[in-house]
Formats: sequence, C-alpha cells, structure tokens
Amino acid sequence: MGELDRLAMYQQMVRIRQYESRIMQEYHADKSPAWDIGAGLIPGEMHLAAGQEPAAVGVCAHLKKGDAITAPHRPHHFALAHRVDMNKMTAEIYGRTTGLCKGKGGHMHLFDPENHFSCSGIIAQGLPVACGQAMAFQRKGTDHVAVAVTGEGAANQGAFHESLNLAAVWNLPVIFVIEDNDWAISVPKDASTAGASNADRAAGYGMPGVRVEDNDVEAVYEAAGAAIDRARAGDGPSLIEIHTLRLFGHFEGDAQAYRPELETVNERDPIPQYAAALQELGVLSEDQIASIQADADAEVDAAIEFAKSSPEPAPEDALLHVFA
Amino acid sequence: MGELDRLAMYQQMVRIRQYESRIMQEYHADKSPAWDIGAGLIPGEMHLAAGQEPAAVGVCAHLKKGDAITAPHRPHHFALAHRVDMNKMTAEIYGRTTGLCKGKGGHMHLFDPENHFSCSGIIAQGLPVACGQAMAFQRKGTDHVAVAVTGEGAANQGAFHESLNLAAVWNLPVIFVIEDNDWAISVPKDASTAGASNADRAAGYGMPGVRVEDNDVEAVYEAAGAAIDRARAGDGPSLIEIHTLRLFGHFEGDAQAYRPELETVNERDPIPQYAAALQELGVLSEDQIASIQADADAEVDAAIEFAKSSPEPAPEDALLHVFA
Amino acid sequence: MSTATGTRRVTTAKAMAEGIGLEMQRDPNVFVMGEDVGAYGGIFGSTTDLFGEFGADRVIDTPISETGFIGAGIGAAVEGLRPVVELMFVDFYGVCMDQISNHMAKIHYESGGNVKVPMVLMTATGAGYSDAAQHSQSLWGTFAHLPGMKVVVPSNPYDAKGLMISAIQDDNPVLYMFHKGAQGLVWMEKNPRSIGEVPEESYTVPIGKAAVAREGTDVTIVTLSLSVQHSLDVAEELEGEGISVEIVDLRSLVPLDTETVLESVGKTGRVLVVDEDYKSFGLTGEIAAIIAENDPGMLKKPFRRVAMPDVPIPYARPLEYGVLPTRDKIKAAVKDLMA
Amino acid sequence: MSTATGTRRVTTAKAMAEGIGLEMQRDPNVFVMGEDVGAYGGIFGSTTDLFGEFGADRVIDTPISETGFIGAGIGAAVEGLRPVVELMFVDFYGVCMDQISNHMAKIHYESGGNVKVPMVLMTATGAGYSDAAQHSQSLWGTFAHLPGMKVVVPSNPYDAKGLMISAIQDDNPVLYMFHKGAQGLVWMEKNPRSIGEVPEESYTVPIGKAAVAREGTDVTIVTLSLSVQHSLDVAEELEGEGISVEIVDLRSLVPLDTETVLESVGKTGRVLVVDEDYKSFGLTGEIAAIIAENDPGMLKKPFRRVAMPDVPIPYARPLEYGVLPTRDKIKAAVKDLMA
Ligand SMILES: Cc1ncc(C[n+]2csc(CCOP(=O)(O)OP(=O)(O)O)c2C)c(N)n1
Ligand SMILES: Cc1ncc(C[n+]2csc(CCOP(=O)(O)OP(=O)(O)O)c2C)c(N)n1
Ligand SMILES: [Mg+2]
Ligand SMILES: [Mg+2]
Repeated sequence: MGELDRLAMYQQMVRIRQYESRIMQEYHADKSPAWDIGAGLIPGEMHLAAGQEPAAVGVCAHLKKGDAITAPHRPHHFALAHRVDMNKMTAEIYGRTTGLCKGKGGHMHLFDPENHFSCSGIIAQGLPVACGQAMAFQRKGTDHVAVAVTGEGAANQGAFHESLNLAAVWNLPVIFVIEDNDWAISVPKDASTAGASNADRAAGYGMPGVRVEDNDVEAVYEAAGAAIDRARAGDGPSLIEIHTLRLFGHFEGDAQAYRPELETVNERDPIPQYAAALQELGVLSEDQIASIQADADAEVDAAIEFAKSSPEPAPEDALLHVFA
Repeated sequence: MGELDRLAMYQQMVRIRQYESRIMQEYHADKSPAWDIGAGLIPGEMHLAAGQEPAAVGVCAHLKKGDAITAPHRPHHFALAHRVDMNKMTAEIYGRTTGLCKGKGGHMHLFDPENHFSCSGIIAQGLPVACGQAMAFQRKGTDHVAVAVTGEGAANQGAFHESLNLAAVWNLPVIFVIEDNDWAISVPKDASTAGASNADRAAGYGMPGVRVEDNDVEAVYEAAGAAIDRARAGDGPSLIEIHTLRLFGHFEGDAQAYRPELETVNERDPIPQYAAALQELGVLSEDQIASIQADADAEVDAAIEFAKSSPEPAPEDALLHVFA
Repeated sequence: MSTATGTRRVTTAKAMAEGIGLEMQRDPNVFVMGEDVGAYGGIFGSTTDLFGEFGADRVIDTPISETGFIGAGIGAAVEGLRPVVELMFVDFYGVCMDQISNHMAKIHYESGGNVKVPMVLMTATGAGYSDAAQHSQSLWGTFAHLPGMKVVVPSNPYDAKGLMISAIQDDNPVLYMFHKGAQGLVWMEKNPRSIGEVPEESYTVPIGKAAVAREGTDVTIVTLSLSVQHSLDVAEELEGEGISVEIVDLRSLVPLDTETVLESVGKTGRVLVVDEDYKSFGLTGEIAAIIAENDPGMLKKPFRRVAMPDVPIPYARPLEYGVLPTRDKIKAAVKDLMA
Repeated sequence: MSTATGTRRVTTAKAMAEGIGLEMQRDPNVFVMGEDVGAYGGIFGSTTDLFGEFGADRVIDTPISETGFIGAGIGAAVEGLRPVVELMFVDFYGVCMDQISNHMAKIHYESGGNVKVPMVLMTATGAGYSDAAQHSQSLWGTFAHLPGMKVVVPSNPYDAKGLMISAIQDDNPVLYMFHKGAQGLVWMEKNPRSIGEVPEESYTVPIGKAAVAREGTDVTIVTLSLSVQHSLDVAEELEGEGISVEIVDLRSLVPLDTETVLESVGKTGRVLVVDEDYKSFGLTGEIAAIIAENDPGMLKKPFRRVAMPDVPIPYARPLEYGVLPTRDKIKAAVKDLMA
C-alpha cells in the first residue's frame, strides 16, 4: 500500500463521515420541537454509517467500474465509496426529481445502475441478488465481481445461507462482507449469533472466511484485496467479517438506552485513529487534515445545496414507472 | 448395545420396509393402465423411505414418549419408528375418516399429537417448529427433546441456517438429523451442496456435528445416542448427517432416468446387510428372520385392511376444522 | 389478575401492551418474542414496559430470523404454550410466509382438528412517514385471502386492547395487524383518535364483529385501521355540509362481519370502501362482492373505492401522499357519491 | 430463429417449453434455472427437452434455495440477462416471497424506472390429484394483489406458448402461472383441451388481453386456467338445455382486461366468476368491484362465484372435490342464474 492509497482512503473516510454527520444535522434540523419522523426535509427512517467507514473504504478501494455492490439498509458509506454520485444520492434522500430514483426510492432504496450499486431495506436479501449479478459477470466472461454487504444481525437470516451455498456451488465471483458493529438495533451479537464469528461459518461452504478484528481500514484493505483478487481470478467467493463500530444510533431518533458501552463510543472512532497512524507514519500533515476536511465540507455542502434546490416530484408522478 | 436392542432395531427396519413395499404395491395397483397420479385407493404424491430405515430406527431407538419429531415429505419411517399408530397412519394415507387427520392431511401431513409427531411437505420448514417444541420442553423443565429431520437437499434452505442458529443461541434440546441419500429428486448432492458435509456446517454454530458414513443402523444409534443424551442433559443441540440410500424413486412414478448408480442400488440395501451382520454375530437365525418378516407382513396387512375398510369422509366435511 | 377498574386515556401502543401484560399475568403460558421486543419495548411500542415487568425469560429478543422464530412460536403453541410473536413490519412477511401460511394457518385443519395453534402474530402496517416501498404496506388483503388464520385490525386504543386479549385467548392463530400511524407514538404525527379511553381491567372485543364507528344515513364508508380515524374526521366535516356519513370499522377481516356491512349499505345505498392496502384483488373487491352477491340493487350509486393504487409505495412525501387514502380523497369520493 | 410453419397438436407443457426454446434460440441472454429443470425436464414438463438442446449451461438445476436462486435471477436480469426461473409449486412462494414481492416486483419502480428486471418466474398451480394443502393452491389472487409484476395464467396450449414468448420478451417481471392439470401430462387425468393446435413458429399472445373463449348471450362466466376448460365443457352441455353461455378467459390478471369483462357482462347481465383460488379477498371480488364501480345496474341477477371456499385444501378425494370448482358446481350456478 503506497502513500497515495493511504491518503485516498483517509480522504474517502473523511468524506463519508462528513456526509453522515451533515445528513444527521439536516435530518434533525426541522423535526423539532415535536419530533416527527415523517416531517422535515429528510423524512422517514435514517440509518447512518458513521464509524463504519473502514469497511466500505477498505473494500471499495479494490473495485473498478463495472463491479457491483448490494448494500443493506445502512448504505451511504458503500454508495459513496463506490462512486455513486453524491449529488444525485443526496437529492434522492431529499426526495427530489433529480435524485437517483426521482424520489421514489429514498435512503434505503438507492439504485445506481451506472455503478451497479443497489441497496434494500430488507436485511440479507441483497445477497442473492449479488449472486445473480456475479452470475451475469461470469457468463459474460468478464472479471467483474459483486460485493454483498450485510450486518452481523442480518447474517442470521436464511438468505445468508442460501447465498453462500449458491455462490460456492457455482463458484461465483462474490465477496460477502459482514459489518459486525456489535448490534442489531438493540440486540447484541452474542444474543443472536451462535458461534464465534461469521468467518467461521464460511468453512461450512468450503469458502475462505476471514475476520478483521479491528476497525482498521488497512486491515480491511488487505483482507478485501485477497478476496477480490481471488474472485477475479475465477477462484470463487469469499467471506469477510469486519468488526466495526456503530457510532450513532441504529436509526436517527434511537436513544440507545439499551447500550452499555455507549460512553466509550467516541474513543473508538476509527477516523482520528487512522489520522494519528498516518501522522505517525509521516504521511499526513495537520494541513492536509484540514484541507481534506475542507474539501469534504465543500463537497457535502454542495450536494445538500443541489438537493435542496431541486424540484419535488408531483403527486401524480407516483403512478409512473410501475412497468417499463 | 445388547442383543435385544439389535433385534429390536432389525425388527423395526423390517417392519418399515414391509410397510413401504406394500404401500408401493397398493399405490400402483389401481393406477394402470393409464397411469394417473390422482387415481386409485392412494392418490397424490408418494415419497417412500425404503433404504433409509437405519436413520429412523437408529435415532428413534433413543426416544421416549413425549419426545417430538418433525419429519419432511418422506415421513413414514420416522413415523413408524416413533410409535405412530400404523392403522391410523395408513387410514390417513388412504384418506379415511379413521385416519390420523380424518383424511385431511394425507401422506405428507401426518399429525399425531399424542406422540408429538408431525411432518410437512415444505422442505426444511419442520426445523423451526422443532425448535419451538424444544423451547416448550425446556420452559416446562422436562428433559424431552425434539428431533428435526430433513434431507440433504433441504439442508440448503434458509430455514436450516435460522434453526441451527436459534437452537444454538437458546441452547435448545434439538437434534437435527440430515438424511443424505445423495439425491434431491434429480439433483445430486454435489451439484447442490458446497462443502464436504453438512456435519461440518455445525461448527459454524458452535454445535457438534457428526457424519455417519455408512447406512448402518448401529452407527446411527451411537451417534444419535450421544446427541440425544447431550440434549437431555441441557447441553444443547447437535447435528447428525447420515449417509443413506434412496432405494426407490423420489416419488412413485419417478423413472429415475437421471440416476447413474441405479443398478447398484439393491446391492446397497441396508437390511440384508444388517441381517448378515447379525447372523455373523450369532444374534439372528434364519427362523427369526422368517418370523420377523411374517409379523411385519401381518401387521402391515392388517393396517391396510383397516384403512380399506374404513369409511371415506363426506364432501361437506371439508368445511370443518378451519378454526378450533 | 388485575382487579383495577376505571379508564384513562392511553395510546393504542400502550393499550396493546397492556392487553398482553394482563394475559401474561393471568396465564404463565403466555410469552412474547420478536426482534427488539425486550429492553427496546418493540419498535412501535407494542411491548412497552413488558420486559421490565416480566423479564427476559418471558419477553424474548430474537435473532433476525423470522422463519426461525415464527416457526418456533408455532412449535411452542403446538406444545400448549401461547406465544405472542412480533413480525416487526408486515412488509417482512416474505421471509417467513411459509411458516405463516403453510404452517401456522394450516396445521389445525391438516390435522383434522387434532392439533391447535394458539398463537398471536402481531405486526406493524401502514404508511405516511416516508418509509418507502418496503416498510409501508398494509397487506391485510394478502393475509385475509389465505385460509386458517383470523385477522384483526384495530383502529383505536380501546379495540387494540380488547382485540389483543381476545386474540391471546383464542385457540386459533390470530394475525394482529396494527397501524404504526395509529399507535399514538410520540415520534410520529398522529390523529388525536390514537389516544383514547381505555379501561384498566381486562376486557375483550369480539373477533369477527365490526363496529359502527359512526351512524349516518347518506353514505356508508366501510373501512379499517387508520383510515377509520381519517373517515371520522371527514364525516365530522361533512356533517356541516349536510351529508350524513355512516362508518363501519371492520375490526376483523377474518371472520368478516358481512351482516353489519350489508345492514349499513341497505340503509344508505351508497358505499365507499377506504383501504390503505392495494386496491386490486383485495379488501375493496371483497366488499363489492358481498354486496353484489346479496343484491346489486342495494346500490343507488356505483360502488366507490379509495385505496392504494396498484403501485409500490413511493418515498418522497408528495408522491406518497399522492397515493395514500387521505382525508381529501375520502371527502371527494363521498361528495361524488352524493352528487 | 425458427422459420417452420404449420400446426400440430401438442400439450400445454410442450407448448410452454417450445416457447422457451424458441426464445433461447433467438436470444443468447435467455436461460432457465430452477429445481429439476435440467435432465428431469421440469416436474410438470415445463422445460421438456430444453436440457438436451441447450445443455447444462443454459438450463440450470439449482439447489433447493428458492430465495437464493430467484434472487440470483433478479440480479442476472438487472445485469441484462433474461432468466426464466421456475418455482416448482406456487405453494412454495412463502420461502421466497420477499425476493418476489419486495425485489423482483419493486426494483423498477423504486429505481424511478432506471433499472429493468426482465425476468419470467414460472410456477405450477392447482389441485385435483390429492396433493393436499401445501401443494394444491392457485394463489394468483395473492400475486395479482401486489404491484409491480405482470401475472399471466394460460388455459390452453396455444396461449401457453404465446404468453411465454410475450413474457420472455417483456421488459418487466412476469409471473407465469400454469395449472398442473392443464399441462396435458401423461401421468395426470386431463381434459382433452390440454392438447391443442399450436403453430410451430414463434408467435405472441398479448399480455393484458382476455379472450372470449366462447360467445353466448345468457350468462357470462369470467374465469381462467383449468376452470376455462371445465366451463367450456359445461357451456357445451348447457347449450343442449337452451342456455347460452359466454366464457371470458382472463389469461392475464395484471394487467387486467376490464373492458372485455364489462362488455360481456353488459351483454348478458348475469355473471358467474369461477376461480380455483380461495374465494375471499381475491379475484372473484375484484371482478365484482369492476362491475359495481361501472354500474351495478348491469346485473340482472345477483353476482355469483364458484371458488375454493376459504379452507386449506384437503387431501382425500371426496373432500378435495367437495371444495374444488367442479363442472357440477359451475353448471348448478349457471342454472341458478337462469332460474
Ligand atoms: C427481514 C428483515 N427483518 C427485520 C428487519 C428490521 N431491521 C432493520 S435493520 C435491523 C438490524 C440489522 O442489524 P445488522 O444486520 O447488524 O445491521 P446494522 O443495523 O447493525 O448495520 C433490523 C432488525 C428488516 N429490515 N428486514
Ligand atoms: C421449499 C420447497 N422447495 C421445493 C420442494 C419440492 N421438493 C420436495 S422434495 C424435494 C427434494 C428433497 O430432497 P432432500 O431434501 O434431499 O430429501 P429426499 O427427497 O432426498 O428425501 C423437493 C425439491 C418443497 N417441497 N419445498
Ligand atoms: Mg449490526
Ligand atoms: Mg436427498
């Protein structure tokens, strides 16, 4: 990994974090005093991925145009790391006609066919779809891969098993990425998951399984690189479980009363940690930190501005696009 | 294992075989010349378990009254080995009012609450139900266990994963039994299952997994004994995969054109093999073989006679029993 | 068993949870399981305070394995327990529909009546807060179409509690479908009708009986769930304009109280069905069939329906409210019937 | 592309398979997957001979993982392939309904029209041979209720082939529901109408257009699938008794050809809906609603339906035929309408 790779990953993490932080602000801005989930410029459920940037950034650093991702209900970090246009994505979250889906999809249903990116609000159900995309890549004789992302809670859903088995039997170029952020809403991993790690489950399918223990973008980068190379070479699927961190609530509005380790959350933030590591290595200066942050601020502000100034759809447009 | 245990297991296997063979005859008897699946005294799909007797007999030898079984679409051997009344079961298969379910269920939906036996035509969906029965046993403070049976093909269904995980997380007294008869209808195991054995998948749930390689009732007996003792002792679930043999077609009427090893099937029949082994051990004489067979013949004939002489339900009874 | 009496005003969510709690006190076989039903109290408040009162042994958080834990509920019910299982959003039915429709609903019948499945499956329905296509459906028509389970759909706190108690006491599987927007949650816009008078003690509301939520003479609105609240609002407004609206709150879809529907339609001769579920092949059609089977001549005016058009539910607010059965659409349809 | 012409008499199963084969010849992106679709040729013959012609790479046997392989079909379709996926029995929908209803059917809409899912999901329906509660359902009402997928239900060989070709060429997800009892299988009792004249070459039958399967003036039977065959038999018998029956074969449920239905009902004023799916909250009601919305006065007699009553489907023959929409029940209902 070269200096530029490291800087690029840091920069991408900061960009995503700025995005999630600003969306959080924007989301809450106009919901008070009587907090109403359906009100405001950004209505509906909002699952932010702050703290989980290393997973998205470490994996997507290896992806090229034409590779596919299916993300779950918490999709922004993978979307941004996988080149989804920030303006269009933001406009979608604001429900505008300039959005990726013209306002029909919303934050849990972002579709960007140009980048083969999609996500879904039904947990684990993106895994079979990624298998199908991989099947198409394989049949077309390309070396493209599909990445299926899911949380550790979702890994206990039947679709996980069916997809791993299918991918292994058909030797599909899929990488299953599990973001283990310790929690599935209010349920901790040990109350829902038997066995030490989902990485161990991969063996049951004759598939390599790796657990990345700390929320370190470079460790993710290494593990993902091996898995993605393997898939591109035609050697089949892999599974990577990444121990990461849910910095915010499950969704915005979640008071997290159930969460005993809440106090230590900020100390575990991976971005300052990575900044410190890069400074230690002499790769990142204070000036660079500031300018990377400033770029991120500007880009995110512009995207929000784009979204806010875009037109809202007309009610009757709801009847369009049922059939092609 | 004592002499009596061995004889009892042999006797039970012969009884089941006689049952399956006679049902096969009866099923086909009145479907010709123009073979019609819906015609005859026994209509509908018919999945017979000849060749798979060791699985049912070796497992059920350890079960006591009050233990539960959920069986799949191929259920007769487990039903008979688990004390389900042969007369009532046969009457159900003949669709008579004296049947276990008054003719409403049929061969794939045999319910015997007295023996906590049930089966279902949707593959793998009996596994969650067995978990719930085990949950009830656990909550009531009993040492009863639930056995969930499924084929190797069905083990690739999502419900398998969810059930193993649930049973392990909640430490339920469940034994998952997989009958690997090499085939799921026309699809061989290696075309559908990644990984060497479902027994290996158990490790992913922190659960013991054993594969019984040959279709030998004593080997099944050993493996099942350990798993069932474990469950009764409160030490949680286990998985056993038994390599067994589908002696007949998937269902009656299946010409098995897809099956390359069809010719060797009879050589692999586990019952003559077990008879020979017991004779070798000096536990079973030719006379005993004959008398065990004669008893089985008589019992099965009587059950079929009971069924045939029982009344058919009236059409309007179809409207009963929708709600309790 | 609670012996308290008297009423207070509580939310629908609280009323539901109270119903469950009273049954848990009465019968040790009753327990609750589902995702986030424990410390969290249910994402939509359906198990509020139960974890504190009954503990982790009787209010059980599950893995995200709906087939697994709904199936486990069935197995437990078959063995004589009385589980109350939550499917967090009805939209997730697709990952566990086999257990619901092929097992929960059919075992009793398939067994010739020998096996009972006394289980409640409760689930959140409904739109109106931009949760988009996979978290906003009503789908009661889907479940009511399939035989073997009772289906109840309360519209207010009183019925929510009484129907919950009836459901738990019923020896059959009961699907209990509550509307997120009628739960009276602090974090969602709500109609004041989502908070109402509820007795403290245990009581039942019969499954299979509709309620005439408002009497009237000109037009019958047949509806259920949150749309009852909207319809009542509209009826109050239209009273000022001299239009008298009768509102039938179905409350149960299975069994369906056809008598109450026919009686009302017989009186008014004009019928509007308001349904937040998809329009075609569902509840609205069934009401039309019941009337037309009885006597098409009952209708002085063509049958009307205000329902979710046959489109997935869109995210952006203007789009979503473009398809929802809003007060405005209900009002316009009633006026049309009177024109 | 086939340039052969001429017709021969073939079974519905063969006609379906032929439709798929012609599309596979025409478009290399078309492939088939499902359980036992390969060497076995599909349990109900829907892929007869395709494995021999196209090989294991284009006719793919899957593990018993319906969520997995239907989801894979969706992913492949999104990437531009045109999968024809088989769900062996529609009764198994519950293990994969999330992929069908939340993904296959919604992706196009959710994406604002940017993503297409050109996929055919074919599945076997129907009862009549004692396959009991979990293998005998029709369930088309369930799917037609849910937006985003087209639903076609052929009743004869000609339509089976033409609708299959239309379905594969359609850029939308199409659910193709065939009746086991109308496949013309050698191992099942069959109506002679399950074998019929079918052109050898490729042709399409439009999705969304009903057919008047028989013209008549006294009574309209609105129906589909195997019940069309029964209804034609009954109509022939009743002709002798001086009753003229018109039969509308819906062929597509989504989109539904309401015009053809209304035209026929307008002519006869008497309508019977025959449906092998469950009676309530389904197709029969939708037809009633369409008529009642248009003009309840069209009906000279109360609306009638002969459908599966709301019970799980029993096993024993007398019970099963007690609930099925048999010729006898259809005939009695028509006579009743004429009384
Ligand atoms: C099938 C299904 N069940 C339940 C839910 C509700 N739900 C949404 S997110 C979530 C928790 C997911 O936890 P995890 O997979 O660990 O992802 P995280 O939220 O931690 O990123 C749940 C239960 C759902 N969306 N889909
Ligand atoms: C969910 C579901 N999918 C498909 C089927 C159709 N089906 C019935 S038995 C069977 C094969 C089962 O194979 P296996 O589990 O190995 O059991 P075996 O028949 O070999 O005993 C299939 C595909 C079904 N019943 N349920
Ligand atoms: Mg998590
Ligand atoms: Mg098998």
